[in-house]
Amino acid sequence: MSYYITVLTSITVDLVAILSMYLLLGLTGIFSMGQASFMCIGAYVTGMIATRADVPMGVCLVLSILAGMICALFVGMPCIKLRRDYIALVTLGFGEAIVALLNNMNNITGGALGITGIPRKINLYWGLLILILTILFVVNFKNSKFGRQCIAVKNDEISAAAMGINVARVKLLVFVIAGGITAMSGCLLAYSTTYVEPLAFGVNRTINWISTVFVGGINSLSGSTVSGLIFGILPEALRFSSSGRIILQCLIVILVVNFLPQGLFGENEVGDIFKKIKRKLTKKPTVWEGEK
Amino acid sequence: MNIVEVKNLSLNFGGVKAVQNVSLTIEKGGVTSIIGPNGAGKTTFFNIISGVYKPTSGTVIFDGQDITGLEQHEISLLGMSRTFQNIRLFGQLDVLRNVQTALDSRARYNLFDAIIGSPKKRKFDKQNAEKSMECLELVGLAKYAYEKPGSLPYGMQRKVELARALASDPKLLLLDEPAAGLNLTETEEFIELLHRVQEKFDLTILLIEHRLQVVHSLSKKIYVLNFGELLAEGTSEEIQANEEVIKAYMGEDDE
Amino acid sequence: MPAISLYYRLPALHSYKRLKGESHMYYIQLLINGISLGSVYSVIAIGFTLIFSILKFSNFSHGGVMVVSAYFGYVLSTKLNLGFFPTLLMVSVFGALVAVVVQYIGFDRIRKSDGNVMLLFVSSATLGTLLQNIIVITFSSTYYSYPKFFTTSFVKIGNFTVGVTDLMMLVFSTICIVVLMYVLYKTRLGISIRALSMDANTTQLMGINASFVIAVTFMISGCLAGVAGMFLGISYSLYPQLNALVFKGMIASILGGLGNISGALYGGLLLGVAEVFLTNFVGASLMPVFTFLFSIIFLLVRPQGISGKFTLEKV
Amino acid sequence: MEMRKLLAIFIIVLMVASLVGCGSSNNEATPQETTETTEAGEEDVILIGGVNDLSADRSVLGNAINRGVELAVKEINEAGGILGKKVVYKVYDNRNDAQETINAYTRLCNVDNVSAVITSDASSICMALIEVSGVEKIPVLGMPSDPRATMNVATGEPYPYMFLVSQPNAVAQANIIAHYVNENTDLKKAAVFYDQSNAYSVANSEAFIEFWKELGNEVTIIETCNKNDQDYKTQLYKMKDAGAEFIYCPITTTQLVLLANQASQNGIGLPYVGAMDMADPFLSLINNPEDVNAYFQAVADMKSERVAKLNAAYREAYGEDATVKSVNGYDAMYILKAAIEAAGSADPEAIRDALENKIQNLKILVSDNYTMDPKTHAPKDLGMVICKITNGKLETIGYYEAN
Repeated sequence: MSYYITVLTSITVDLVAILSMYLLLGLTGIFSMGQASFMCIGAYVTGMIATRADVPMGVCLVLSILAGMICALFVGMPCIKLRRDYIALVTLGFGEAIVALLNNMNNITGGALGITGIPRKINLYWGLLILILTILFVVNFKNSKFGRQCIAVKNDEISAAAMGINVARVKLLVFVIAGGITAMSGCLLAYSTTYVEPLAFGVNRTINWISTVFVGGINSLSGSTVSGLIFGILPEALRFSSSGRIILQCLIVILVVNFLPQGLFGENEVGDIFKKIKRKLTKKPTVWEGEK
Repeated sequence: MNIVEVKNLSLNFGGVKAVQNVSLTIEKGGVTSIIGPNGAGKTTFFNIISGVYKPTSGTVIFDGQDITGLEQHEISLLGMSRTFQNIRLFGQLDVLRNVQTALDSRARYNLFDAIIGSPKKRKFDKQNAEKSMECLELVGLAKYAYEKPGSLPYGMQRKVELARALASDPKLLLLDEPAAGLNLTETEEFIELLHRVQEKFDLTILLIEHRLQVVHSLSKKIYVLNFGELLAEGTSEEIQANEEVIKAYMGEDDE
Repeated sequence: MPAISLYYRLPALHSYKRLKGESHMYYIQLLINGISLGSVYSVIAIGFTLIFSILKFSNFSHGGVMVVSAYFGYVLSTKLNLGFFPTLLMVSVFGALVAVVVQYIGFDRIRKSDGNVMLLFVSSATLGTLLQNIIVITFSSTYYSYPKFFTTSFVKIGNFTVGVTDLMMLVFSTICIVVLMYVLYKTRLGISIRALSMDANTTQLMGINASFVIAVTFMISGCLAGVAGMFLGISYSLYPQLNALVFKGMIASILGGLGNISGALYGGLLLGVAEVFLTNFVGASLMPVFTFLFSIIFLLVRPQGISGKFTLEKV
Repeated sequence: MEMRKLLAIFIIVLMVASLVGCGSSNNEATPQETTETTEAGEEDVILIGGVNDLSADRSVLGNAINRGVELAVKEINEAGGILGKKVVYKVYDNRNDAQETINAYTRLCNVDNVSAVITSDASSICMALIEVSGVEKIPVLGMPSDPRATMNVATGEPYPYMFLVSQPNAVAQANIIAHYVNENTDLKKAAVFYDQSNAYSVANSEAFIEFWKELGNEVTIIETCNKNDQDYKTQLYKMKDAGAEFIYCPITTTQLVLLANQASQNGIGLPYVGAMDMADPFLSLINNPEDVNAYFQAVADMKSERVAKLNAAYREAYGEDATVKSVNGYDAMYILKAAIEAAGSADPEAIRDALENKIQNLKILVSDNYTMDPKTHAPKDLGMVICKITNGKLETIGYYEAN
C-alpha cells in the first residue's frame, strides 16, 4: 500500500515542522509568521547539494539544520528584544525576502522553476526515526530547565527576568533551535517530494501550523502532535471533496478555538499519566503545617 | 556595612518625575522599609533597583558593585531577588516548578546535557527540586507542590512568591507590599513568617509598604518617600513622631 | 527548435536615463505613484489597526471581508447595474455586516472567556481562509471585473498623471480617515472606543457596554474593508487571492505603530512610497529583500513605529 | 470542565469516524466526483484519474482544465465509451501543492487503480510527479510549460511516464511568437516584463529573449514583478524610457489586466506581445480595451467552428463561456482516448507505449495532425493560433508553426 506510506511520510515531514512551531508558540510564546521560510531554506540547501553531488542524507540533514539555525540567528537577533508583535512582521518579511532571493539567484537555485531531480531517499522508516528523535528532543527540552524557563518567559517576561532568566537569550535559543528543526523538516520534504519550488513555502503554510498547534492544545506537546496527525490525515480522508475539505477543516478549527480554547488536550501530556502514578506510589512529601 | 547604596537616583517618565534625586543606604541584615502614600514612587524605586527600568540619572551599588543599567536577570544572579505587588507567578507551571525556576537559572548544565538527559542534568534537577520543596515546606505549602498557582487562594500565592524569591538564597530580598490584599490574621501570619525567614536565611530584607503599622514591628530603619522624593528617614519611633510624614499621610484618605 | 540553456541568466538592464534629464519631475511622479499605492495600503491598515487597538490581535479575517465585499460589489454593479456611488454605499454596508457576523462567530466567545489573544488570531486567520474559499468555490471558474465606472481613466495635473481610480481611492481614503478621526475624537462612541483600547477593564467598570462598542468598531473596520475591497476590485481586477494584501496592511500598521490610527495612515503611505522607490532603484526582483531590511532597520531605529508612543510596561 | 472534555472526545471521535468511514469507502469503486457513476464491476469501466488545482491560487485554471476533461468524458461515454467500456473520471484537488499532488497521485494509482492520470498545466505540479510516476508506473498527461517536466535536460532522455499534451511547452511557445512577430511585424525593440515568481513566466521569457536575439533583434530592457505586486507603473515608465517598441509580457491574466490598466492610465501606449493569457476574457476585464494593441498566441481560436461544440456543451453544463484552458483538458482526454484505443487495453504500461509511439496525426481541437514526439514526450511541431488585438478588437490571424 504505497499510498498510505506516501501519506504517512508526508505527515511525518509536516509533524517535524509542527513540533518546531510548538517549541516556538506553545512553549515560549514566540509568534513567527514566516516559519515556513526556514523549511524553504532546509529544502533548498538539500536540493542544491543533492542534485550536484552524491552525498549521504546525513550530510544534507546536518547542513540544512545549520543553515536554518544561522538564518534564524540572523533574523532573531535584531528583533527578539522588540515587542512581541514585531517578530511576526520581521519573520513575515523574511519569508518574502527569501522567496525573492531564491527567485533571483536562478543560476544557483533554479529561480521560480525550482529544483528537480532530488533523489528520493526518505522512506517512512527514516521519516519516523527522525520524527521520534525530534519528539524525544522536544520532550527532553521541555522537561529540563530550558523548558521551564521557556514557559516562565511565555507566562511573564518580567517575572521571569526577576528569577534570573535571560529572557532574550532564552527566546533566541528557542528561535534558533526551532529554525534548525524546521529546516530539517525542509530537508525531509526535499528528499520526499524530490522537487522544491519557492512558492510552496508561503505564509499559509505557517498559518496552518499555527492553527494545528492551537487545535491540539497550545500547552501540550502531545496535543500538537496528535492534531498534526489529524490534520495530516483528514484532508486525505476527505480527498473526494475538493472544496468541502477546506471548509470542514476551517470549521473544525473555529469550533475548537471557540468551544475548547485550551485545545483538544489542554495542558495534559501523555507522559503525565505515568508521572502521576509514580507520584502516588512514592512517599508523599512531608507537610509542614506551620505554628498553629 | 551597607548592602545597597543609592546615590542621586532619578527617573522621568516622559516629563513625569517618578523618582527624584533619592539617595539612601541599606544596612546588611535585618529589615529596612520604604513607606509612603500611594503613588509616591516606591514601586518605581524598586523597579529601578531590580533592573526593570533604567534610571535617568544616579547610581545603584549593590554589595560593592555598581549595578546601574544592568539587565534584570544579571542583577538577580548577583543575589537580589524580589516579589511583585500584583502577584506574578507562572500560571502554567505548578507550584514546585514555579519555585524551581529561580534555581534553574543557576543550574550549571548545558543544552546537550538537557537533551540526552545526562547524569549531571538529573543531579542538578533533583537537587533543585529538593531545595524548592524545602522552601515550600518553610512557607507551609509543600502539600500543594503539584497544584497550579491559579487554583490557590490569594494568601497562599503570596507565600509561593516568597518561596520562589527565597529559593535562590538571595543576599537581598525585595518585597513589594507583601501584605497587600491580605486580611488581618493573614497579615500577622505573614509577618511571623518573615521573622522566621530572616532568622533562617540571614538575609537583608527591603520592604515596601504604605501602611506604617505593618512595618512598625519589623523594621530597624524606615525611609519615607513622597512624590518621588525622600521625605524622611529614621527608626520606627522617629518616623512615627515626624510631623512631615504625618502631614503627607493626612492628605490621603483612602487608608 | 534550437537548444536553449534553461539557466540562462536574465540581467537586470536598468535604465537611468531619467537621472540625466528632468529627474526631479520623474521622482515627483514616482512619489505620486507611491502615495496612490500607499493609500490602498493605508485603508487596509486602518481597518486592521482599528481592531488591533481594541482587541490586541492581528485580524486576518479583514482580508476575507475585503474579498467577499469586492465580489459582492461586482454582483451589484453587473447584475443590478448599480452605479459607482450606490455600489460603494452598499458594499460598505455589506462589509460592515460581514465584519459583525465574523466578530460574532469568531471572536465574541473567545473574548468573553478571556482566552489567549493568539486564539483570536487563529480564529481570524481561519475565518479569512474560510471567506476566501467560499469565494473560490462560488466564483473561481473564471475571471471577473467591475464595469467601467469612470469615463476617463487618468487626469493630468501639470505634467503628472494620476489614475482616476487611484485618485478616487486617495480621496475616499482621506474621507474615510477624516470621518473616522471625527468619530473617534469628537463623538461619545469614539471616546468609548478609544477608552476601550486603552483599558478594557476600567472602561467596562465605567458603564460602557464593551460588546456594543466592539461590534461598532468591527462595523467601522468592515466598512473600510468593503471600500478597500471595491477599489482593489476596480483597479486590480477581482481574484480570490486579493486577501493577501492584508499582509501589506499588517506591515503598514506595524510600521505606523501598532494600534495607532494615524500611524496606520502614515505607515501605509511610507510602505507604498518605499516599495515604488525600491522598485525603481533596485528593481522589483529584489524589492522584497530590501523592504525586509528596511523594516528591520526602521524598527531598530524607532521601535515604537511612526506615531506609536513608547510606554513602559507597568510592573 | 466535564462538558469540555466530552466535546474534545466527541470531536476526536468524529474525526476518527470520518477517517475510518472514508478509508473503508476507498476500496469500493464508487468515486464521489465522477461524471458517470456505474453499478458495473471494474471490468466494464476504464478508470481515469485527475489531479488538478481546484482550489488555492490557480483554481481558475485548474477548474477550467478539469471541466474540459469532464466534458470530454461525458461526450466519449455518450458515444459508447472507449473500447466499448465506459470511462469513469475521478479527480482530486491538490491545492496547488507538490506534496498534495504526490499523495493524490499515489492514491489514484494504489487505491483507485486508475489507468492514467490527467493533471494540471502547472509545471511545479508535473515536476513533483516525475519521481513518483517512475515508481508507480501510471502515465501522467499534463500541460507543463517547463520542458524539464517531461525530459531530463541533462541526459536528453524523456521521463517514461510523463507526457506534455495539447500544447507546446514554454520554450516552443516563445519560439512561435518570436518568429511570428519577427516575420510579420516591424516591431524590433523588445522590453521583457515577467513575473519572477511564476515558473511559466520565467521559462517563457528566458526562451523568448534568446530567440529574439537570435533573430537579430534587440531586447532593450528586462523588468520583473512579484506575485502580489500591485503597482507596475515604475516598470512601465522604465520600459517606455528604454525606447522599447513593444512589451513582451508572459504573465497571468490578473497581472495583464493590472499592466494594461496602469499603462492606459499613464498614457503608455506600447503594444503588447504575450502568451496565452491574453485570450478571452482578458479584453472584457480592462477599463480601456481600446488602448490595447497586442499579438498573442492561444491553443485554439475560441470563436471558431472547431470549438463550437465544446463551447456549447460548456455553456450548457456550467453556464459560462469556456476558456482556452478547457480546450487543453478536453484535448488531453481525447489524446488519452486515442492512446487507449491504440493500446487496445486499459493497461497502464500499454497506454504508456501508445502515448509514446502511436499518437500520430490525430485530429483534435488544437491541431489537425497532432503527433507525439517519442524523444521529448511533447507534441511534435505543434503550432499555435496567433491572435491580434487592434485597439481593443480581437481577431484571429491563424494557425502558425515556427518552422
